[in-house]
Amino acid sequence: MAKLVSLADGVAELVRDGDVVAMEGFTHLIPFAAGHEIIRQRRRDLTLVRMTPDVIYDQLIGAGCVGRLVFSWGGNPGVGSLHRFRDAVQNSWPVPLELEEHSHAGMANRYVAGASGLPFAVLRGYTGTDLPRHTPNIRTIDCPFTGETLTAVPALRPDVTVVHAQRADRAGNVQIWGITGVQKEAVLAARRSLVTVEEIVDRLEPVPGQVVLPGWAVTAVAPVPGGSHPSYTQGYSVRDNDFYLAWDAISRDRDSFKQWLDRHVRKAEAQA
Amino acid sequence: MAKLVSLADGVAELVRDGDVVAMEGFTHLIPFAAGHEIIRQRRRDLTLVRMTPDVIYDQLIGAGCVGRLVFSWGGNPGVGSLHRFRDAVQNSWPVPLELEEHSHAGMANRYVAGASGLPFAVLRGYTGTDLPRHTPNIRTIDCPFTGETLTAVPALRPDVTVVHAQRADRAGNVQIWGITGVQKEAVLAARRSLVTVEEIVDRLEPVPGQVVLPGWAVTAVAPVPGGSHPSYTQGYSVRDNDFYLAWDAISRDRDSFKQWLDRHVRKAEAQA
Amino acid sequence: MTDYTADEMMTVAAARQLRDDTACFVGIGLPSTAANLARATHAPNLVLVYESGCLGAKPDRLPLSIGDGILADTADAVVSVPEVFNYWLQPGRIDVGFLGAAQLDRYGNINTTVVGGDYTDPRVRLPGAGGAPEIAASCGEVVVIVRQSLRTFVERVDFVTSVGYGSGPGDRARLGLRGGGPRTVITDLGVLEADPRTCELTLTRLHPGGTVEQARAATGWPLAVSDDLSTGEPPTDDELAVLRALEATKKAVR
Amino acid sequence: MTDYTADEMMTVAAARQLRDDTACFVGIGLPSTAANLARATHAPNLVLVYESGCLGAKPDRLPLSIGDGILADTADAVVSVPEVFNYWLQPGRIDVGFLGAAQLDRYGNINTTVVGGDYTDPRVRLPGAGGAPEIAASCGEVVVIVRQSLRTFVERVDFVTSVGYGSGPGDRARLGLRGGGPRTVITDLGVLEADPRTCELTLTRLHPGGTVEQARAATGWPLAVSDDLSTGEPPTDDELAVLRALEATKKAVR
Repeated sequence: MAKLVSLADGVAELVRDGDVVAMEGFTHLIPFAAGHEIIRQRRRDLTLVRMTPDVIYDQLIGAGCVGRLVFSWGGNPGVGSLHRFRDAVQNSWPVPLELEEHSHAGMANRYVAGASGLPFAVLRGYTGTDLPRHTPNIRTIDCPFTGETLTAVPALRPDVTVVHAQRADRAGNVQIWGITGVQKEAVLAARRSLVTVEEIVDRLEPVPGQVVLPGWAVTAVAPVPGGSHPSYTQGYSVRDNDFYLAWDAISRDRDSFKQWLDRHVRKAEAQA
Repeated sequence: MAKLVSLADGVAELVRDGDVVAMEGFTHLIPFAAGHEIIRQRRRDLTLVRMTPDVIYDQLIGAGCVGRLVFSWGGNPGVGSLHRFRDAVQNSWPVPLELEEHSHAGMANRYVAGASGLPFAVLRGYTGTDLPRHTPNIRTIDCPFTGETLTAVPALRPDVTVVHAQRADRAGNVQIWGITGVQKEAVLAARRSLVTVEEIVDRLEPVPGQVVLPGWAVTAVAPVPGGSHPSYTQGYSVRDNDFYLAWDAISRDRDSFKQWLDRHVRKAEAQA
Repeated sequence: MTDYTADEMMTVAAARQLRDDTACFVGIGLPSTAANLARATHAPNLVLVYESGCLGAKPDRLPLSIGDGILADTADAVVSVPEVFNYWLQPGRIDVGFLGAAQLDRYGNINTTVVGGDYTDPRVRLPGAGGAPEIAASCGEVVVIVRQSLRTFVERVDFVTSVGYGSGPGDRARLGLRGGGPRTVITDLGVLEADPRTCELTLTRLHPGGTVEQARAATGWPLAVSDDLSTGEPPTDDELAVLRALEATKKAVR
Repeated sequence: MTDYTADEMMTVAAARQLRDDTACFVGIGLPSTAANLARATHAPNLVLVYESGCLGAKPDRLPLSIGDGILADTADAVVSVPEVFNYWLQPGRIDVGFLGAAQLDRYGNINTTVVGGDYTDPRVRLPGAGGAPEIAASCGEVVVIVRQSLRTFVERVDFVTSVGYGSGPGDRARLGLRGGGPRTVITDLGVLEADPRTCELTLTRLHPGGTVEQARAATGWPLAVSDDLSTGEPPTDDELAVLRALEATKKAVR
C-alpha cells in the first residue's frame, strides 16, 4: 500500500541527489508542484528523464538541479523553444547539461521494457537518422525467425518516477484519466514512485478512460490540489496558457528567470 | 470504416478454408454464434488460434473444421477437460489435429508483436520447461546491452480474427468492456476482422474500463444479439453455467456430440 | 468441532499459507477457492490477481472461472491479458503464485500437459500450460495445492510444464528464473516444504489424523520427512463456515 | 475574393492535400491547423491521430498542443503513448504523416534537432525528434509543411532527424523503411513533390502570384521545376472563413 505523505516529505524521502528522475506527462498532468519542491530542496546532479521535457524541466535545469537529460522532444508545448534548456546546452549555464537523445517511439518502448522487467525493447525506429551516431544506446537486433534487422533500446529504470494524477483513495490506489500518456509505464519502470493528486477520496468512482495504479505498486501519494498548474488536470483545471506564453519571455533572460524563480518557487511556502 | 454485415455474409466473406483464424475471448465474450456459423458453412482445414480454446473450439474441432490448433490452455473453463479436443489429439477423430503449444505469456506477446508490426516478441518465459522441445518456434535471443538470454516467439498474424463485443456504432467503432482479454491485440494482429456485437447504437456512450476499436481498424461488424451464449457479455447477459456443465456429458460421446451439433447448430436457422 | 472432509482441510491449510497484504496470482479451481477463503478470513487485504487481467479482485462469491464477470466488477483495475503478464507478473511484482498440478515431482516440477505415451500420442491430453510456466518462474514464491496420490506425486513428471527446482539445487539460478520457486505444497494429507539445502519437497506437517505411512504410500518417490514434523490445526468452525458459504455461492450460480 | 496572407495560403494548400476517409498522424503547429481545417471543410471523416494517444480526435477549436484536453474529450479512443506508437503508427495503419521541419533538403530529409556548430556544441538547439522519425518511416506517405527560405531549404540538413529519401532512389528500401516517404512539401510559395524517378523535391505548383524565381531564391540547392508547373487556386472564401474562425478559437483560449 502506498504511503500518504506531504509533498515536502515525499520529495525529501524519495528524490535524492544524483538520482535518475522521471517526471512524466504529455502536456496533461505535468507535476509542476513536485518539480518546484525539488528545486526548493536543492537537489543536485539529477538525471532527468522524460519524453517531452517542457517548462518544469526548463525550470529545474535553470535552477541547477540537473546534470543530464534523457529525452525525445524538449520544448514549450504549443509555444516554442525552451530557453533555459538551450542556455544549458549551448552555454553550460548554470551547469553543463549532458544529453541523451531518443525518439518518442524509442523512449516509450524503453519505459515499456522497464515496466516489463526486460532489459531492452525492440522497435522499428531511428533507422537512417543521425540519432544512433550520437546516442550509443541505440543498437540493432536480428529477428531469430525472419533474420530481419530491427532496432533495440535499453530499458529505462528510473530511481524515482513522479507523476500527477486526479485522485487517490486512502489505500493509495491512484486514478488517472484523459490523456494518460506513458505515466503507468513510467511508474512501473521505476524503483520508487511519488504521485501527487488533486484529492484523496474515500472511494474511486470509475470514470471512462481511467487508468488505475494499485496502491501496492506506488510508493507514496501526496495530496497537492492544483499540483499540475500551469498545465491542466482533466476534470479539475484547464491549462493556464498565458503562463506558457509568458514563460517564453521570462526564461529568455537569466536575470528575469532568477527573479521569477526566487519569487515564485524558492520563497513560496511548501505546499501541503 | 467497418462494413455492417449479417453474420452469414461476414463469415462467408471473411473466413475461408485453410485460414488461420483467431476467435479470442477470456471466458467473457466468446464468439459462439460466429463459431456456429463457421460450422454451418462447413469451413475446412482451419488453423485455429487462441490462448484458451474452450467449448466453441471443442465444437469446431468435433465438427471437423480444424486441422491445426495453436494455443496455450485448452479446457472447459471451471469444469474440466475438452473431450472433442482430446478425441482429436488422442484418436484423430474426426480428423487429425496438429498442435502448436505455448504458454499464455507467449501467446499474448505473439499477438502483441502481430499488432505492433514486429516479427517477434521478447519475454521471460518457457525457460526450463519441455515446451521448446516440442514447439520449434520458441527460441532464444540475447540482449544487445546486457548479454542476458531471453525468449523470443514469432508474431501471430491471423488471416482473420473474430471477436464478440458489447456494441458498435454505425461507423463500426466497437466498444468492449469488462474483461477485455487479448481481443484488441488479436484484431489488430489480423489481416481481416469480424466483430459480432450485441447491438448497433447511434452513439457509443463512454463506459469505465472500455476498449474502443476504431471502425477504420475493423473489417466488418455483424449485429448478433446473444452471440456469446453460453458465455456472457458484461452488461448484457450472464454465463449459462448449466450449459458448460452439460457440455461435459454431451461431448464425451461422439454420438451425443453429433446429435447435439445436428440439432442445435446445423439445423438452426442462421442468425441475423 | 465440526466434521470436515480431507478436501476442506486441504483448502483451509492452503488458505492459511497466504499472508495478508501480499499479492497472489491465483490459478483456477482449488487455488481460487483457497485464496478467496484467505481473503474472507485472516487476510482481508490479500491482493488477488487473475490472469484474465483483474488486479485486486474482491469477489463476494466464488468465481466460476478466472474470467468471471464478478472479478472485473470488483477489481481495483482491469487490464489487458498482455499487460497482466508483462507489467505485473514478469517483473516479479507478485509475491505468491498459487497453482494446481496434475503431476508433481520431488523438486516441485509441475505437469499439466500430457500424461503417458509421448507428446504427440499421449495417453491423456491435459489442458496445457496456461499462465503456469511464467507464474512458476516469476512469483516471489509458489504454493501448490494438489491431492496426494501415486498418480499425482510421481518420481519424474511426464512433461515439465512449469519448473520447480528442476533437477535440484542451483537449477533455478542456472535457468535464470528469478522467483523463489515452489516453497510449499499443500495436499489432502499434509504440507510439504522444499528443503532449503536439497530443494527436495519434504513432509513437514500432517493434517490431524494423518500418518507418515499414508503420505509415503501416496508418494511415488522415497518421501523425505522433516525431523520437526508437526501436526496442523484442524479447520476452525469459522474457517469451515466461511468455506462452505463460499462453495454454496458457486452452486447457487449453477 | 478576400485578401489572404502567404501563411494562410500555405495552410489552405496543405489542408487540400488531405483526402477524406484517411487517417492522418498530426504534428503540432502548422500541421495541426491544416489538418483541422481539412476536417472542417472537404474531409469531414479525416481521422486525426495525435501522438498523445488520441485516435479520431474531433476538436471544435484548435488544440493548444498535441496534449490538449479537447483531443481526449472528442476522440474515438484515447490510448497510451506506447500504444499509439506500437499498435497504430509502427504497423503502417496511418495513411498520412503530417510534419513540420526546421531544415529540409532536396530529398525531403528533415532536421528538428540542431543547427550549426556540431551536435554537442550547436549554434541552435532545437526541440529534437519527438515522434517524427517513426512517423516519417511508417506512414503511407508524408506531407511536410514548412515556410520556404534559404534557412530552411538547405543543400544538406545539419542533422537527419527524420529520413525522407536519404541520399536518393532506393535508400528507403535499403533502410527497410516501409512507408512511402515525403511525397509532398507545402510551403508559403508553392507545392513541391518528390519526383518518382529521382526522389528529388520538384516544384510542381506555385501559389497565385508566386514565381519560379522567388522559389529558386528561397532554396539552398538548384531547384528542379516540373515541366507541368501549375498555379494553384487561391483560398476560397469558405476556406478562409473557416481557417480564421479556427485561429480565433486559439486566441480565445489564450
